[in-house]
Amino acid sequence: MTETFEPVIIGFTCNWCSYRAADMAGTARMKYPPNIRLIRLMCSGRLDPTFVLKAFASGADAVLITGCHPGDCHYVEQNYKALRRFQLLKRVLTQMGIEPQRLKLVWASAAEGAKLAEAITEHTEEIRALGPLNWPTGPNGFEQNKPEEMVVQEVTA
Amino acid sequence: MTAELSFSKEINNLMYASHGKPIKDCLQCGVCSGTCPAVEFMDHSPRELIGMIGADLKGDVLASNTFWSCASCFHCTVRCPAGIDIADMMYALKRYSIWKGQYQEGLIGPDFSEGFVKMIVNSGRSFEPILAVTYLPKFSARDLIQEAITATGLVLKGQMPLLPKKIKRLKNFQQMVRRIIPIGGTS
Amino acid sequence: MKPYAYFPGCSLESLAKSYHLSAIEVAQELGVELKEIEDWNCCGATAYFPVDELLAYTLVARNLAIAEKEGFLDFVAPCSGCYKNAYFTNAYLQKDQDLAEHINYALEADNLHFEGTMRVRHLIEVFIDDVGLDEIEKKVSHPLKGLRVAPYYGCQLVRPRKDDEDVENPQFFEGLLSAIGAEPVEYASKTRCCGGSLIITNRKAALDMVHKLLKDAAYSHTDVIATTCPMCNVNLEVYQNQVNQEFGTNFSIPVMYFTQIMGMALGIQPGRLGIGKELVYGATLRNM
Amino acid sequence: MSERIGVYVCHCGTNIAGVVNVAEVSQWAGEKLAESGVVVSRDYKFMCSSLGQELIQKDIKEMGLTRVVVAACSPHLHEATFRNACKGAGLNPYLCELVSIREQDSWVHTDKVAATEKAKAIISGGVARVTYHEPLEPLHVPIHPDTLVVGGGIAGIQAALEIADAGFHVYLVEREPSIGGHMAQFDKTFPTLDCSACILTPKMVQVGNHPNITLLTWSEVTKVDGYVGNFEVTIKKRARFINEDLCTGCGICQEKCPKKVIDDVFEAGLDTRKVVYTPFPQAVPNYPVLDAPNCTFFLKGTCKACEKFCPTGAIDFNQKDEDITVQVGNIILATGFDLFDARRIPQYGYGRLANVYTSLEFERLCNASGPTGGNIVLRDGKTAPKSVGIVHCVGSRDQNYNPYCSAICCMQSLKFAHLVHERTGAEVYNFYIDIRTPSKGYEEFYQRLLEEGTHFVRGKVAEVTDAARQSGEDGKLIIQVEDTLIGKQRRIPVDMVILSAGLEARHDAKEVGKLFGIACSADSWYIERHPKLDPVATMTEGIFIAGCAQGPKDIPASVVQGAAASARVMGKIQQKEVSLEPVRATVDQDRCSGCRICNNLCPFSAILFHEDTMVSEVNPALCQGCGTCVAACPAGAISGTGFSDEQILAQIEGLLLLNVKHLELVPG
Repeated sequence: MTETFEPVIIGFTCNWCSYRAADMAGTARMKYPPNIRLIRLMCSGRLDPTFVLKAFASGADAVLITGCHPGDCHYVEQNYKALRRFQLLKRVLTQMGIEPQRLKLVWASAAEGAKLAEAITEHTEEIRALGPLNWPTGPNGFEQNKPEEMVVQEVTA
Repeated sequence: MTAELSFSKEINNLMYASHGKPIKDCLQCGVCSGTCPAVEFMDHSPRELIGMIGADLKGDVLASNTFWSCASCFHCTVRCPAGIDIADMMYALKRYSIWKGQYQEGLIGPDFSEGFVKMIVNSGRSFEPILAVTYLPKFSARDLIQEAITATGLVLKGQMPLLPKKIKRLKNFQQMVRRIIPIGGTS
Repeated sequence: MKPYAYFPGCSLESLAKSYHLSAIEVAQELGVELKEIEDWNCCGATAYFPVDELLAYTLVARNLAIAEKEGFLDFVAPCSGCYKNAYFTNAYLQKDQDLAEHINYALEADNLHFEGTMRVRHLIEVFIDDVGLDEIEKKVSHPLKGLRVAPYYGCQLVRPRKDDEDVENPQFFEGLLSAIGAEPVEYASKTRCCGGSLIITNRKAALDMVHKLLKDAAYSHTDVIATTCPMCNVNLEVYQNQVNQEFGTNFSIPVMYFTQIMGMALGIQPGRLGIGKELVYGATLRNM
Repeated sequence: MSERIGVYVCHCGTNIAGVVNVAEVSQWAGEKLAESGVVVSRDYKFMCSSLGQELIQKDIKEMGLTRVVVAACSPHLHEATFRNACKGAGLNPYLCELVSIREQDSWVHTDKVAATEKAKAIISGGVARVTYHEPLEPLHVPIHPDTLVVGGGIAGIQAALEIADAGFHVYLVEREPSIGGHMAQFDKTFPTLDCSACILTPKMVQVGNHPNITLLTWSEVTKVDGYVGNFEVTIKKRARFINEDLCTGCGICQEKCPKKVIDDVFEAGLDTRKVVYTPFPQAVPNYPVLDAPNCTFFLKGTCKACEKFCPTGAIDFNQKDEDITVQVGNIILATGFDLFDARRIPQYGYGRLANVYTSLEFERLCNASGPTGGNIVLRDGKTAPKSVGIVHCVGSRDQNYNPYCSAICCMQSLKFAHLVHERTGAEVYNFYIDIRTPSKGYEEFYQRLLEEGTHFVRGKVAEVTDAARQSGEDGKLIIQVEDTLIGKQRRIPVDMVILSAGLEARHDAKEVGKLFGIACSADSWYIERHPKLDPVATMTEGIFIAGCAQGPKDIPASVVQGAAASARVMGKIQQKEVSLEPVRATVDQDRCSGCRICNNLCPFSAILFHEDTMVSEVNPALCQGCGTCVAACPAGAISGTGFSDEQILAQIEGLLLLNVKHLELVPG
């Protein structure tokens, strides 16, 4: 099934830059794979690490975090906080036995529809190659059927 | 993934560790040419050469003496407003033309470089007199005499030793070199 | 001060003996301990990258790895070419893990491993930054009063740009010269290229570059040109006669390594600085 | 599920329906999402049309919908439309969610099946999310009618005058002793070549005399509290050592002051000024400033010549800095630019080679009221240049310095070329990469220069040197350049070189930005709310930007922005109150542990900590709703209205609903 494997990717966008970039990509009729499903936040700083873990827990194969370029945040500097959380998350995912490259961070300003489209295409291809997210099981992994627990564990950790 | 890589792409890829911007960012402003101390001796100015690469004029580029006239002084690199590492691009072109064995007739540069490499591979050190053998044949008679005069001058002044040095762990060293060459792909 | 890993480079064993001698002497005088690393190899110079980039990196990495193995912190090269190659190879390998992997695979053949712990320095940096101009000034016994010295930086000492250094109009060399009582010459082409290996591969071009350099130096009344690199020294000194023939000029500007000039100021006996081996010998110096 | 949700799928003509099987989607939503509370699902050609809206309103009324999900275009287009529609039908507008199946689906995908599936997922996400929406009311804040304008350059002057003329009060704060900004230093203005002072000084005088303008020069803003409509601003009025009530501006003190210092600001270092001085004759206000750090009395304790000769006893050596606090409703930042420091490009020789000038120096040099009375001469003060080289793009369009185009340099350089040509008859060479003249009358001016015989050399100058290599170069400045159009290396000897230095953001732009709570781009220019549709507003409500503070621009553009910003401000004042999107963070006092983690996260210092109750609270008017604190609160005590955890988590599940089912079907 890896041939026909189509990953599902959850994308978090910032209302002021990347969401508008997505709009722009649309208006310009740029093409990218339909695997991504976007969620609008007011700012990448709003991204609660729980959201990402939740996405994985509920069956997403990958997550794409997008925000304003460093220095361009509409809320002055909140995207830096997103950056820190992103790095933390990558570590957490590794500990959980999930390939960290399933989580990706991309800066895209409101004018960079093309860049966003590109990033989405790229990420989709990477994940296609990587295959579906299989919950690790066994002593140091987690049971496939109760991902919620893991979410709680990791967040408070 | 495309079967045929364009010439300009090939050169871009060759600038392996160059931390500069891609060649296509060139503004054609000419600051590189204006800066280059050897530009009068190039058949195409660095700016022109970059333009020619962009236009995929492979033949003309390889036939040019421009990159063999580059002294690697990096003055263009530090001044380029587009942040292109032009000196490194010249290296890339030298490598490319050596690999393809395509370069202007009568140039000393290629033989010199290869001679230099062979020598180091053999001894681990570079040594002028031996090196000379690789390039002197291409010198004009006049230059040869000049070279002789200078050389004897140096020897008399005790600046030129008469015996080459070799490094001690030459075996390992050559082993080491052999491990790289397949990756680099030199002849 | 901790001892420094000293990498003479090939030229200092042949063409640039006097640089080697004077460097050691001056370092000793200033209490800088230079320990030559064991069984080093050629750095690849500028002629190597044209053939195989990876191989060029490997050559340099081997020397760095040796120095690391011997437990040094600073890797010091007196030759600007060696310095530039070492500095950037070190930087690239530190940044690029894959590259480092390739290289380390090769280094295994000599039981070496590149870690990237070295700090690559040029000899002149060590004197200026670690010893310090004040210290040097204190040690000067024969200040070179009235000697107009043209500081010649050349290329590889300052270029390509590291961090935010001034690659067009640096000042540290001038500072050093003033510290030893000499008079630094302001001239147009102190960071202009001397032609480097073009002296072999493109003689015409190189001679033209040397000519322009000498012309600028002469134009600003230079007694002696101070160099930080064997290649520059050879081009400017040894080929001065050819320039004169080529362009009908009659330059006779002495060219010396900055260490030789420092040595004189520190009162080291000229013979021990390799002085007297120059092909061009200026009147001013003879009378010193 | 108690909510009654209506789903409305828009065809948008063929924009959506061309790729997404709209009918299938809406039917699927009606059936498969019934368990999530969907009671009706319809598709329609144009949902945004009045008929489409009535369709929704009818269902709300007749079927008692409590939530509405519209699947159409981007919320940035029609969110307001559909929210109002719901409002019209008596449903709280914030209970309506618009999800984009056009920009994010039909327009970017070609595979119809996949696109249709994605549309379903997007809608199911919207449905899941909307369930957790809560009725909200926009926040209303009263607007104080006064305005603060920071910066007395042409942009600030324009803004201040527009507002003042409309009958509202303005505080105009300027750092220098006089208003006028850079424009006051110029001689002529392109492309019309009318005299800068002649068109600027009348405006300056108007500002000085305007009953609605409080002019505070030699002053700086030190503190900004409050929020849109209700800012409290502290202004530091630096001691002038002049009693402004007594001073008549007669200028005797200036005349009698025995000490001269280099004037680095107004004369760009080309001339001197007294220690007691007005920067230029037409200065507004016209009373002088005493530059204490250079004053002999302050340094040595003697002199006081100014005091002796002042006819009105206006000199006051005991004057101290004072802090003034003002209340304003809106703020316009017109803080202008700094000139790129040409010393940063040593190879151009500025500061090393005497006859290399910066653009600003040249402006003074050819200014009738400048140090040479408008005579274009070399540094020796007498020799007129026979040839002049003008270098474009100095510090601009260059990765080593500033990557952006400074916008004004081309026209400025052409102006210089014209003035040199006109006044000295010298040969003029322009060295350019590209000539950019994209504005009314600009290209015509370029034409005129070509006709005047100015030489144009296309090539970025490599270096300027005094080292002569060929005959005819002795004693000249040689410009080394490749003439890229003929592919030749040229060394052009000239007597004078003018560096058309680029514009940079003020050195302290970042700090000032922080002070007012607005963001800077990587180049430190202030970021506008929208580059096209909202160019003078910022992300902080009530704070506007105008002129070069927002980016390099010429005088006409600065004036336009000054006027535009004032129009936006007057609009706000007229509204008497602003209504703010209720996207805000709120702290659940009972759950807050008082850890204060959130306190430092907020860039708008909207979170205050109650020492007494040991809990944090968010000031709804200061909060901009970014939600960073919400995400950071370890106790989960902060919730973000409109973007609550419940809503986002639900949307994630909704989006993946299809997928989860799919996983169940496919084994492994």
